[in-house]
Amino acid sequence: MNSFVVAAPNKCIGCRTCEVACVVAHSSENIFTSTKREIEFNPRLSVVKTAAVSAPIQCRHCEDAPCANACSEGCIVNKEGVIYINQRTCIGCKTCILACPFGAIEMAASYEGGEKKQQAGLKCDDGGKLCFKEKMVANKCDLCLGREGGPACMEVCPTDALRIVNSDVIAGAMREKRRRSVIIRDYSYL
Amino acid sequence: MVSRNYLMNIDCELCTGCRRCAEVCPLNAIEGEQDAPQFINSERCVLCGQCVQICSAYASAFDESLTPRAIKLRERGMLETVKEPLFAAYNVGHALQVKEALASSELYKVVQCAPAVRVSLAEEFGFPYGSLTPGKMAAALRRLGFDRVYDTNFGADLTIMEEGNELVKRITEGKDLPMFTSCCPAWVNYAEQEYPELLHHLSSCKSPQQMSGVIFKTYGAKIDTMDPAKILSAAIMPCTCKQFECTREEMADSGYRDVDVVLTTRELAQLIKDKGIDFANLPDEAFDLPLGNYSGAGAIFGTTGGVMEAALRTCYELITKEKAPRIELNFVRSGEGIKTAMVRAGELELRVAVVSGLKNAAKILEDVKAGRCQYHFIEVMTCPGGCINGGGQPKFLLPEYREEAVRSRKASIYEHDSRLKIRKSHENPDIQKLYEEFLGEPLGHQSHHLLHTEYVARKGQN
Amino acid sequence: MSNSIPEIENADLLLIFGYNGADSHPIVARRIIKAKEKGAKIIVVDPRITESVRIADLWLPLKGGTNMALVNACGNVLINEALYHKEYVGKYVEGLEDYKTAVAKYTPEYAEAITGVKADDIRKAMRDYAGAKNAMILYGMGVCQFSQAVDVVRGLASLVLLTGNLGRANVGIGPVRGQNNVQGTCDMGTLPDVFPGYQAVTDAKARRKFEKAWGVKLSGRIGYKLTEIPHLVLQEDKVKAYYIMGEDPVQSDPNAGEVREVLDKMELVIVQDIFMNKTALHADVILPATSWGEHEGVYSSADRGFQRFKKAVEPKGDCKPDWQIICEIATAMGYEMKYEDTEEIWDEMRGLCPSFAGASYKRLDELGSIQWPCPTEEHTGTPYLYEGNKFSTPNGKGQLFACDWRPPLERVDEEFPLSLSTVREVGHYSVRTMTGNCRALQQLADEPGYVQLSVEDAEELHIRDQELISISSRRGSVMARALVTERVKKGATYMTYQWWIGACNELTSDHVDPITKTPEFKYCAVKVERIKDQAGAEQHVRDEYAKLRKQMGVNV
Amino acid sequence: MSGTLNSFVVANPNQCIGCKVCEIVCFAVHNKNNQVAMSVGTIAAPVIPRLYLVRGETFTMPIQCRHCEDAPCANSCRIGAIKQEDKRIVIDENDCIGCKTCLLACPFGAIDLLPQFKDGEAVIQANLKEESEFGLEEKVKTIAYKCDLCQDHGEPACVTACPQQALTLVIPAEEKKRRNRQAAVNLLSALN
Repeated sequence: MNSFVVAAPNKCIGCRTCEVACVVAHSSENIFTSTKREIEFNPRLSVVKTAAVSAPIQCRHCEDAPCANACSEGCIVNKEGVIYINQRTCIGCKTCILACPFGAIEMAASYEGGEKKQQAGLKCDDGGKLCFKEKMVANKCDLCLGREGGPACMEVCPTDALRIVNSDVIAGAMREKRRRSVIIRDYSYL
Repeated sequence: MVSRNYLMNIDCELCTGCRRCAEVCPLNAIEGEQDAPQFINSERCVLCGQCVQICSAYASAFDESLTPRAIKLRERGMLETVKEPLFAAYNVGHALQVKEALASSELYKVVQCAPAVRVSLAEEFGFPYGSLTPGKMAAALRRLGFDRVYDTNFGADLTIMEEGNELVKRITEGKDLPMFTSCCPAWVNYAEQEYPELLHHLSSCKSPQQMSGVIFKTYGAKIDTMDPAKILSAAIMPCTCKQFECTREEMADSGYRDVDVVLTTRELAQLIKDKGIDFANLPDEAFDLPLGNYSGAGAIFGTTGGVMEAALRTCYELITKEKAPRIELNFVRSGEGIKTAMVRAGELELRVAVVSGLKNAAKILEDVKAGRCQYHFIEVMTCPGGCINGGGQPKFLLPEYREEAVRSRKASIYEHDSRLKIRKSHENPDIQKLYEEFLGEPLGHQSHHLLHTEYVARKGQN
Repeated sequence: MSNSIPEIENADLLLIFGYNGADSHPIVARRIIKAKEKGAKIIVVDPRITESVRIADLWLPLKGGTNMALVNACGNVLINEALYHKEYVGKYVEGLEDYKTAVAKYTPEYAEAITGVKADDIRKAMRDYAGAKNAMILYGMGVCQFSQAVDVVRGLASLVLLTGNLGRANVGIGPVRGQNNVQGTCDMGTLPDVFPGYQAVTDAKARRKFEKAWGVKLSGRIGYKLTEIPHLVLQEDKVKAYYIMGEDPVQSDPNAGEVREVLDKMELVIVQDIFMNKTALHADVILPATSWGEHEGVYSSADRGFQRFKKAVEPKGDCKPDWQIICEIATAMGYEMKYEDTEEIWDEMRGLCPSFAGASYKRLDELGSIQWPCPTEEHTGTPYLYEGNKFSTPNGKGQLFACDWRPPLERVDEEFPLSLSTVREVGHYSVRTMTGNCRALQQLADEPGYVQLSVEDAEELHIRDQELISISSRRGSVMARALVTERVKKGATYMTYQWWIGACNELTSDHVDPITKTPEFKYCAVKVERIKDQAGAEQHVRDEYAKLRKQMGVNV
Repeated sequence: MSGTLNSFVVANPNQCIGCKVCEIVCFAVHNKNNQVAMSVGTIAAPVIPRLYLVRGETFTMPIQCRHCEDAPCANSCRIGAIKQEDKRIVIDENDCIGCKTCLLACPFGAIDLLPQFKDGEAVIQANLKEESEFGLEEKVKTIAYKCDLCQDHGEPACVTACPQQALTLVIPAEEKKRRNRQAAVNLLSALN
């Protein structure tokens, strides 16, 4: 079973540190000391605040990932238990965004070497000027695949609201819940 | 003597300690605390396999803590392609051994199928309960690679010839009565183990499987001009004890192992699926002659009372030298544990009894020990309902499915018998030919050497 | 704060009054969550749904500007249901009778009419508060930034006295101070009426001590308060010069228009700060100082904890630490002021303030943090005050206080139908010069800043979330981005004050609390209008922002 | 108690001997489309029960769905695959995307996430592949399974099959009436 990071709503205080940590973990250069006008800031989770809840929402790495099954380019694969988007082949068709019931996928400008990648052919005319359009790709949580220390958001959360749920955690929880649901009292009169 | 306990086991990893097997075990050979893994006391177990039939503690395919399925399959002698769930109580199979043998070209592969297999095999392919499919079974065996598809039913007719005469002889000499049937190997184990002093009451005849086996490697080899050493004699049985029977030392009167290996009905189905044979669409084919020809009497061996009825059809004529007025003896066809009756043959009043389920045997055995038993001939089948409910038969998911299946199989067997032209063993032409060309006469020297055996007391030996 | 921050998580009940921990102090909010996990009951008084409200067991959603009515009603319940701690009040507290008469009128039903909070909820809150073994009150700017602020603080303190929640761990009352080291500025006497260590300027004995130490004659008169300056300059023309250190009044004081007028009218404006800001645009002299990472010193945390911090990087450019600038200015003005290092200054100050005497640099390094009072170097500080229930009043007894509720000085009307209150926003801080110029934090939230609007009001005004809108009061008008949220009730709007373009202090009223002169940031009347030409508005915001950055030489 | 409450099957731990017949039967009854007939030999897919035997030191009994009136699983299902149909909480196994949320939501652990089978074969996902050292491999569809009170076979099979009659179909309204009457009768004997 794939693992995924989920937030405990009663612990989250909506401080969005997880969003910044996510960007830091995925950016090639240090966004705090960079002197570029525009930095690559594409958090792969987004904090939602409603009357009843504050919580970051990110990919659940579904076993039958609708996004992957909807991706005509086959860019989304299950890589070491992570539903992973290959941003090089993504054409920005936005179908995965429609497919994801959690809204965990966003379109983000694709960066290379700290600069926004321009598309080779497509130009856009905004206000009379014709210029190459920036490349937009699908972006979502990749569980910090390959990052030492695991998901960056979990590490920084000041209230430990974020926790990773993997098959052991689920199996353990299932066993525990089933054990607790056993009715010890005698039900012979049933 | 090969120790028996390797054949019947309980996987302690899977056993939940529900002890339902202990309830059906006729010998109370399954020991252990409730809710704790049980184990089989091999000194008492007679390998009837009823525990294998009832066990419902299966291995979940998703429980990583269990030993991997591939290892369990090998432990149980099963083919890797088997997909069905594995249960705690199991009998060690030999399908791998047969598959290898079938693949080798030097061997001359001969197979025989028990009467109960042809009314249950189809159930493993989704057919309704008790579907009678001897034709498809024979076709499947040929496609598996058997060179000769003979039949245990032929052996059953042969057993009736020998046992019928033995009964008449005992009655006329008034010695060693009552006589018990000896075709159920678990019953033989039970007698050897629990009532060794009554062993002389058992018919000295081998079981149909062993009789067929010894004939295949002698007479069969001759008519097929085949070197018996190269013959592989396999048997398909509804029973988990037959594999033990064929390994008994004395079962080699043909100069070779009379029967080399026995598979259960379930294992045959697994072999057929492993080979990818589309059983449902197989044409009906006949058994090879002469050793595949059988009468209605041979066919009804599969159900309780069948051996008795077949024997009486022949004994009546042996005693009265006249045609039996009625073929179907309904009194043996009902379902109770013990059935008794008196059959008038000429001026002889033949008192007979039929025991179905080993638990019902004890009372009669005590009567025999105490000399109070007034029966001449007693049929004993370990499995309730006879071989159609054997340990190796297709296993059912629900208790009511099983009762329904046993009823339908029984009906199909009697249906099969009523359809056959020849319905008495002694009218089987190939049996008559066998005696003329090879055996001489029943209970004769050749028959005695090949078709009869002795029993050995073995209290707590294996 | 009477008690210390770590104790928050061990209290059995937290009464959070006008304080939003999650946005102003995530580290304190963490304690609130831990307290809840450890089984504490949480009661929150706030007009908005804050993060604390979300996990609260009881939420008292009062209307803005009605704090005193609610506090009095709480006192009323404690008295009438005899929930107050009779023995504690008898021994350590005085003024019970006057208190009883003052709160008599404020039955929960009477308060419900004013505050909108259900009477039963007020009773339930007080029964829980009085019933808890260890209850702690936390309050913030939602209490202090009103024209009736001191009264409310004293009212809350009375609730604590009535229930004996003082003088031991995990109880007490805590104003969780806003910015970093606000507590430190007060400890060091940068207030008009006290020397360091809260020693009153009017106290001759204290004044002589400081005069002897500094070798100079000191005035005994209380100085002017920040919010009195506009009147003193524009009406009475009494104040001519302004020396502003680490403060940006144009951005952070109410009625920014008037503040600009004041600065232009003054003859000399000196701004000593680390970045250019709106006030510096009006300055005659700018003295660039080093930032928090470029010098060392001591901060006081909200719970009176001195902590040393060390220099991290060498200062860049032509700037000096604040204390060196002050020394040079003082010397130039004829008073020879010279110190080797900050320790010398700190030791001089310790010598003059008995309650800070024990907090030497050595001890601070050993213990990491010392919460004053810390009279001697052996003393390890005071996690909670009023041990033995002795108070800093003449007779050592706690004084109960209650008075009639006074509505905010500016009311909403047809022309300005919505109320505006300033709030904090996580991710940006103080007057934006630091966080606003950080590229990463800009991504989280950027100019022109937000106006929080209720869903109902947004629908009525046909305003969509994230649209630019114009918001104006009697004092000015600005443009900001609408943040339509379910967390805000109809009729109320909220803005954070650090944004340059959407500067809510152009709108806030300069009414003040009579005693502390703290401005009434939390209540003024505004109106919100939809902007049809969104593209034009966006362009306008970009231009304004670029203009300001150019003026301030900020190349971010 | 209104008559429209959902029924549910519950086990009596004192009767249950842990024989797993209920699990096998539950699987068999739900897999007719996987060519599962009466005999074990016809089972080609792995056994996937919808109730789970729990064995501890002092107890053993199966745990299955209680068909809660405010089913947390349904309320947590982001694509509405879990619905109430004629007094049963049912998962639409074709809609399920295996996002595991209902597993966390169910307080009884009555839902399990396991491969989907059709006609004896595991269902393969249309597009999602798994990256392995041998390149891209097909991925089996995984869906949530739970007790559906034998939606299309009338009486729950586990109740009839249990050799110990340890399982009972509780119909809340009737159950309450029965217990009330029993309590009243007991009251009678208690008083005089």
